Amino acid sequence: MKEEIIMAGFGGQGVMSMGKLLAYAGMKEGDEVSWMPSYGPEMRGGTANCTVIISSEKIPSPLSSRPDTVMVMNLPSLEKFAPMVKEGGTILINSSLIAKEVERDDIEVIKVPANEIANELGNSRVANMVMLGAYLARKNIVKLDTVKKSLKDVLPERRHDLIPINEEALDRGAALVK
Amino acid sequence: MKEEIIMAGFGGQGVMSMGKLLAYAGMKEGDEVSWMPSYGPEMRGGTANCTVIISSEKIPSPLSSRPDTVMVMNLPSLEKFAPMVKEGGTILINSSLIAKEVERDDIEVIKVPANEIANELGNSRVANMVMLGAYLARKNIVKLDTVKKSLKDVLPERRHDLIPINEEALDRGAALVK
Amino acid sequence: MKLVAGYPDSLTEKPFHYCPGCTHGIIHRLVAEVIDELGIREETIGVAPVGCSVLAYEYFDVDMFEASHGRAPAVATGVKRVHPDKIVFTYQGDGDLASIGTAEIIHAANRGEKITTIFVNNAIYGMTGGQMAPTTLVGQKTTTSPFGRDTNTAGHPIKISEMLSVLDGSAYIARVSVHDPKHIRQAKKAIKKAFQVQIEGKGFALVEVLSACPTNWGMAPVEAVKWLADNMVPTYPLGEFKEVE
Amino acid sequence: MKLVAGYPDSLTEKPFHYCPGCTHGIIHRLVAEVIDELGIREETIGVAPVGCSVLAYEYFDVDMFEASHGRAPAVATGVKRVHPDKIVFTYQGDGDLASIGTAEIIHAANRGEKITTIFVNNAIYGMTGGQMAPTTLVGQKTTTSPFGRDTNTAGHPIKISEMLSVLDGSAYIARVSVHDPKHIRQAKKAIKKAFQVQIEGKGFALVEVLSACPTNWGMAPVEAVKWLADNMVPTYPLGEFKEVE
Amino acid sequence: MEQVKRVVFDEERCKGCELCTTVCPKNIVKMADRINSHGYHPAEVAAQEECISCGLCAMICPDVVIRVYRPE
Amino acid sequence: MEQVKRVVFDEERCKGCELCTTVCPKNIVKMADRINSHGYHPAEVAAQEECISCGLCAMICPDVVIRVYRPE
Amino acid sequence: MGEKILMKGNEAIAEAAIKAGCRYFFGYPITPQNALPEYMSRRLPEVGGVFLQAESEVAASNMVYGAAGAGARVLTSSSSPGISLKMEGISYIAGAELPAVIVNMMRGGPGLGGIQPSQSDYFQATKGGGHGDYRLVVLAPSSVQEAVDLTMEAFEIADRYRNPVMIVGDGIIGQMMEPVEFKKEIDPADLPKKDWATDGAKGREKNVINSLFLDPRELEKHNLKLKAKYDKMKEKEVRYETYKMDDAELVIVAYGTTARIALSAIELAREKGIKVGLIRPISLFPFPEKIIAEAAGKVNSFLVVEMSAGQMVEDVRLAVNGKKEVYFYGRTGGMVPSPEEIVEEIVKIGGAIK
Amino acid sequence: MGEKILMKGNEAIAEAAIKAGCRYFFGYPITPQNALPEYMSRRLPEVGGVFLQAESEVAASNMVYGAAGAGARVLTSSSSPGISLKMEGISYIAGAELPAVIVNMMRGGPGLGGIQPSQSDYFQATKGGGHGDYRLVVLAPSSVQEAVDLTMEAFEIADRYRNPVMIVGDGIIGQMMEPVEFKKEIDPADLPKKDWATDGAKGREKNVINSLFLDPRELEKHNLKLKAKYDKMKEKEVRYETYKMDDAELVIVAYGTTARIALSAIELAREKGIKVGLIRPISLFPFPEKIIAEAAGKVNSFLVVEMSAGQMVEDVRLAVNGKKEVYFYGRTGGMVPSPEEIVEEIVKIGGAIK
Ligand SMILES: Cc1ncc(C[n+]2csc(CCOP(=O)(O)OP(=O)(O)O)c2C)c(N)n1
Ligand SMILES: Cc1ncc(C[n+]2csc(CCOP(=O)(O)OP(=O)(O)O)c2C)c(N)n1
Ligand code: SF4
Ligand code: SF4
Ligand code: SF4
Ligand code: SF4
Ligand code: SF4
Ligand code: SF4
Ligand SMILES: [Mg+2]
Ligand SMILES: [Mg+2]
Repeated sequence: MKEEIIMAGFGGQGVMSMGKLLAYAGMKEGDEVSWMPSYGPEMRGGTANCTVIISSEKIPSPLSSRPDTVMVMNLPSLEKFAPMVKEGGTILINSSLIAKEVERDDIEVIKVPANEIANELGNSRVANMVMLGAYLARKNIVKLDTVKKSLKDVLPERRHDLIPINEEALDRGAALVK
Repeated sequence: MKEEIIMAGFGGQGVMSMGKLLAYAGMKEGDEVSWMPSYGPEMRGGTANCTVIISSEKIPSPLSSRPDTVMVMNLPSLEKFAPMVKEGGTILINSSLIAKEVERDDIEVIKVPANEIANELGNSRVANMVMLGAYLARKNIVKLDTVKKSLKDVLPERRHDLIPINEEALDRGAALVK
Repeated sequence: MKLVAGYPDSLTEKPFHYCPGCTHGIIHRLVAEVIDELGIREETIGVAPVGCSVLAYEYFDVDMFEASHGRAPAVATGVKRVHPDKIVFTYQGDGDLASIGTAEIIHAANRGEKITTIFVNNAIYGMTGGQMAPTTLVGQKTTTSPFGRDTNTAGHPIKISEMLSVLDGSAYIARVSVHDPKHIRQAKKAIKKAFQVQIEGKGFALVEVLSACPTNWGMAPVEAVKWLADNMVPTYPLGEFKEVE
Repeated sequence: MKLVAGYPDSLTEKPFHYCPGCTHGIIHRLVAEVIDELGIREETIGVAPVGCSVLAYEYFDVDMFEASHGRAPAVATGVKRVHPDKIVFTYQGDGDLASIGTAEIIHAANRGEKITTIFVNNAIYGMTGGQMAPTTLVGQKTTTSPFGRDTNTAGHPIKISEMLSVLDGSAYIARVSVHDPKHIRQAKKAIKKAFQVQIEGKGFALVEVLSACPTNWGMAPVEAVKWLADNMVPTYPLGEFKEVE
Repeated sequence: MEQVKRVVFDEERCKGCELCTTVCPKNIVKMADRINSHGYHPAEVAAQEECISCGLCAMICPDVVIRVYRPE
Repeated sequence: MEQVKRVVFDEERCKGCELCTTVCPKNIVKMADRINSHGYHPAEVAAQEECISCGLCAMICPDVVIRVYRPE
Repeated sequence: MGEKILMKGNEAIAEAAIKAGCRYFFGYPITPQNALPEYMSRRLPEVGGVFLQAESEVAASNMVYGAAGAGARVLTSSSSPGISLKMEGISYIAGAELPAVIVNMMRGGPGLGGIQPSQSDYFQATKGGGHGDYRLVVLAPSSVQEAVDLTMEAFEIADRYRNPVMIVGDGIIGQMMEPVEFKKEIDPADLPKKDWATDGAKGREKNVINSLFLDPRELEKHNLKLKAKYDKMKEKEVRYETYKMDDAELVIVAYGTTARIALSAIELAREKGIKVGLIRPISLFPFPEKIIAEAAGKVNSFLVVEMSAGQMVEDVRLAVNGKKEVYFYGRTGGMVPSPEEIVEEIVKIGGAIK
Repeated sequence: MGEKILMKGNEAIAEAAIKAGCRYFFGYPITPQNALPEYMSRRLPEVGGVFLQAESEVAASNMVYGAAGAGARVLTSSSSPGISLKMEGISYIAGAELPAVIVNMMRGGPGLGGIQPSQSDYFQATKGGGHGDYRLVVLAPSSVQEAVDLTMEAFEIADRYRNPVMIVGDGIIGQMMEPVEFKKEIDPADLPKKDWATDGAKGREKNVINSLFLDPRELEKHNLKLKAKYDKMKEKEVRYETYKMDDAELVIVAYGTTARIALSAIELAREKGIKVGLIRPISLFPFPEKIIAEAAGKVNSFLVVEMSAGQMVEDVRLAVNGKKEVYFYGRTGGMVPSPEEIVEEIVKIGGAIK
């Protein structure tokens, strides 16, 4: 098993932490994992992305030029990463912010109204968890449960009160594709 | 023709300028010349030396490990350079300051009471020219006359009043070995 | 209608890359307005630093250098010595000028180098993500003073303007702020003087501009300018420290 | 009979390599006497500069570093942070401290680094054969200011003590001279204070010692100390500039 | 085209920092609900007639968004 | 051996700079005619009995040549 | 310990240094390694150590000189332009024979360049960017775990030889998170005392830390001593890894991040039926020339892949010494070669293999 | 002009720069090159130029960056430790493609080392002691006249390629006096205007001097442009001299001072009946690899002589590419090899020649 995932969105959308959480959970399940962020100078406004690889073998390159899965939280990310998805791969789209359709028919497209659901839950910042939940349900690379259990390790202590809402968001996302 | 000469003495004894003068005169006569000083940090008290090479051909190394001639103005220089003189070569010794004898019989030794003569002339600083005069008379590498004519080019303008005494010193030195 | 606040000629059209509410933008505009008003756009050569304003060379519509970190005053010296009739300015952050570039700014000032320096003091390293600067306030938390700046190990905020004023070569030294329109107006006046001093050949001129870094201070812009007024200004007294006649 | 002036324990037996009449020798002796008097020979770590006093590590009979040119304060910082209970001093010339090492001395002072600096200002680069220093007097001829220091191109003599006194981290700053016994006595007092300030953990301490370089000034030693008194002292006022209680 | 507005915003340059809203003596600079192509809510002045052309909003704007005119 | 002289010169260290000769209140420090092994004329005090052990000569000597004693 | 945690390379190196008994860090911020000093600024006070943000890289390297000479294990880190500024200091540290560890998270150059991953400081690290004949031991991890292990070893090597050791990485090694395990932890109090260090000459002769030898005979002697040390390193400290060399017809030589990518390329190439192996130098100095020379007897050709315009390729050519063709593929300026590009290159060479 | 005068190498280089139209000097004192700035401080004011003693080598290199970017011919000089401090600046000058001439009168290292002649900064000069993939043209005179000629050429090359050029010498080249002739004199006013330089954007688009490219694709493009330039240098700017190569069985490869000494050694060796020739690289970058490769087809073996622990020898090995044995003889720390020692080495190899 080897899964290469790219997550992308605006600076504040939490794509980095969603990637870390996924990688952490993968590690917990005994897989080899790597997490690689994009980085730039501290000038704001750009998009951020990270690459997570989860594999049963040692991971060669931590970068991915043909990811199995891409999750995009905003439009620029869609445009940048949709063409990269491996044939037969999957793209998850934050349909709350992205109206545009994917112009490929050789990949699976999953629309996740991540911001809408997050707003329903009362915290727009958990849109990333909604997205991740959908991914986990679709791909079965890492167990949803492991991800939930990882929250307390990945979130800083002062944010532990947010664990329940994060779990809920994961569930809501997962429910979408089940 | 190729002549390698090392001149050595205390810091203030003018061995550098005597070497420059010789090299300059050599150049004036159309020979290839090089002048190479010893150099050190600006901490005083050591001895100074320079190597002059005069040749009818292009000069390979500007250093000399087996000089044809050595002129020593003080005792430490004698000890350092006497062993280096080429077999059959010449050493000129400032006998005013050096009582010690040269312990080699394969080289020619010329004693020049340079300081005494300079003092007689009324300026102890021309001891170097006495020595140089003796050398020129002995070796015929460069004409005494050319050296004299070079004085005005080598001495800074404000010292041109010293040309006569320098010439006299050269003559007195030359007279010694004639 | 008459234009009372427009877009300076000495700025290119390029939008700034700065974060929302970053006062680097205000300072850029002031410098450009001064260049316009003095009519020296075609005589001016600017030197950008390494710092958030590294891309200043894209914004000022004058001949520009991008200098290595801290060395803008040395670069400006090289330029000014070649073109003594031109106007040369450096634009530098507090990491750039007050830390790595300490020797260069002090010696440019001491030589009385006829250049103008705009010193943007935002008490932090903006570009690299919020590390402590020598101008960081006592107790201020940054990514390399996570427990707040401790004077016992990291010393006190450094007083560049006061220090440069001691040197004989400095002709004009002032500290200003841009946290509100009144202070922005004063800042512009000081910047203008700092260029005039150069035009008149009097010597080295520097304006230290207290500036906000909302991003690395972790504040909204409105909050940040308030923090500037309430905390930086008391630490760094405003005023003209030196003016040679 | 009682010894009233002897050979300090904190000097090795090695004769100095300095030129005849070079007052580096006096200053070495004073530092050694102070170390003796404070009884800290076995607690002291010294940092020699690059300059005529580069071989200071052979003369002081304490643990020593030979630092790179200008960086003695940074080296001393490294040492002091590892051994906060030891006494660390730097001995630096004016080229070393006031030129290439400007940033290091200013930031050591600003951090309030608990070290003592002996700053030997002889208005010239001795070691390298008499080039202009930032402390060279106006009009003074050196091998790189052959027509005399011109303030228009080379600026004014830099006032290190005055400048460092502005910084909050400096605890003791004084300027002294060694041109006659009276001033030598004062110099020793200041040096002693500068070590005591460190022992008491008060912060950064520096003594600027005006010193003669007969060789590169082109004077006999007796003439040189007179020139020092007549020309350097008026340019560099003596006194204690800062003393934190 | 004749200039009619007193305050003109180059909306695409606006980063929604809100600094301009804090300095207007007439309190007429407001943040719009819409977002520009960079994702920021731009500042705007609806009540142009209340503007006194004091220029303070332009003076504090870090992004040179605002032009201010005064009737001659 | 009992110390009898008030001023003692470590002659081989002396560089003949003459600074000591300028500060002696008794004017008894003089340059010797002889030269030491480094080629310098060393300073000396012949009139030891005139010395008042003020220590000034030692204080200004850059080469730590001079030891001064005072009768107890 | 023993437990796996997910860490960024920069932070993992910092923690590894602490686990190796390092309690002193002097540095100056620069992308892409800021997470390292930032981590140190939080952690060192917890373990009684000192984090000091220096006024510049020049000062930082001289603080390292001071702390190392004072007997401590000490770390500094920077990225390319900052490392250039440390060159004089590094030459002094090597000249005075002080142990210290220096991290360079390389970025694209020259000049200000950019901040994306690069390997274009290879020459500077391995041949001496500073003046004089000195050498650093240069170690190039290609995973976060290896960064941890090599950092801990670096302190041992530095102390063993009294010589600075440089860890080279790039933005990928520094920013990437991978699971790591810290296999041991050293209490600085347990480290053997350095009897040459300056800590006050109490009851002993004074110690001097120095690189000045005015007499050229002395300086030559010193250089010969250094050379003997470097020769010993060449004998004892060579580190490398090989992969699928048994049947390889073409060998990729690559280090660090590039070696990771080469692994992906090897997978792809082997899918295509091209037998490609890898020699991954872990120590860049001493360079694993023997294994390369040996391989030259077996394989058809070499492909050196670097994120540079071609630097390590010279060392590979020296090792191969004309026996086989040595090809080069490089990307520069922060561009990272993709496995596909490398395979393309391999296919091209395929045609060239005689 | 045309007249021979006796001059020190340091001063002759300074005068040559002035004759080449250089009117700006920025530097910081260091032995053994002080006569160069000192000469400039007297001469430049006479010709309306500017001499400025910078606060440090770091500042000096950045003043050079400024003056070069402003369109002037500009010179700086230093010696080993000072050159190390200029490394960041030099990388910037190369990165921003500015013409400038840098003199390094090498002294013994590492660290403070000593002040006697050395050639141990070869790697630093030729491979890039600064960060990133950049190259300097490096010229190594072996006589005062050649120092003059190469200095004048250096300014031409620098302008032609918009690239810094380094002149490397040592205390011998710098302090030695030999007769020199200045063959021409350029009035800076006659030099072609540099339309990329910053002198106020009057009636034109603004000019920018810069080495920053945040987008790695842009930075790679820039690096490729630089590489094309370096390749062109390799094609056009190779300089070397050969001596008695017609019948040589062994070739000495040596540059600068060492090549002069090698000439004496060749005399001695030939007296002994050993046929020795010399290849003297004048440009160290670009390195004269072709002539060496050619020689490898003819001679029996190579002896590289350097005042270093062995640096240029790597470039010779790369050029020889395994075809013949390449031996090395080096002295370090300021020790200068004597002709006799070299001959001894030749005799030793004699035994080894197959
Ligand atoms: C030699 C060198 N060291 C460090 C850096 C990294 N660096 C870039 S900008 C910067 C500091 C920026 O802070 P400041 O000067 O205050 O400017 P600001 O971003 O706050 O405006 C640093 C340390 C560099 N580019 N070069
Ligand atoms: C990096 C570097 N630059 C320059 C030098 C050369 N250098 C040695 S000492 C010195 C200046 C000495 O002057 P100062 O510090 O005033 O000490 P002094 O000799 O006058 O006591 C210089 C420039 C050096 N060794 N290293
Ligand atoms: S990081 Fe700070 S200084 Fe930099 S652009 Fe953003 S707000 Fe301005
Ligand atoms: S050169 Fe000057 S400072 Fe140096 S030892 Fe001689 S007199 Fe003293
Ligand atoms: S110009 Fe003045 S009154 Fe008009 S909108 Fe701006 S701040 Fe308000
Ligand atoms: S100050 Fe400028 S950038 Fe900020 S909200 Fe107002 S118009 Fe927009
Ligand atoms: S101690 Fe005083 S009185 Fe005696 S010789 Fe010395 S200076 Fe003169
Ligand atoms: S002061 Fe010292 S060195 Fe100078 S002459 Fe007197 S005893 Fe000799
Ligand atoms: Mg800042
Ligand atoms: Mg000095």
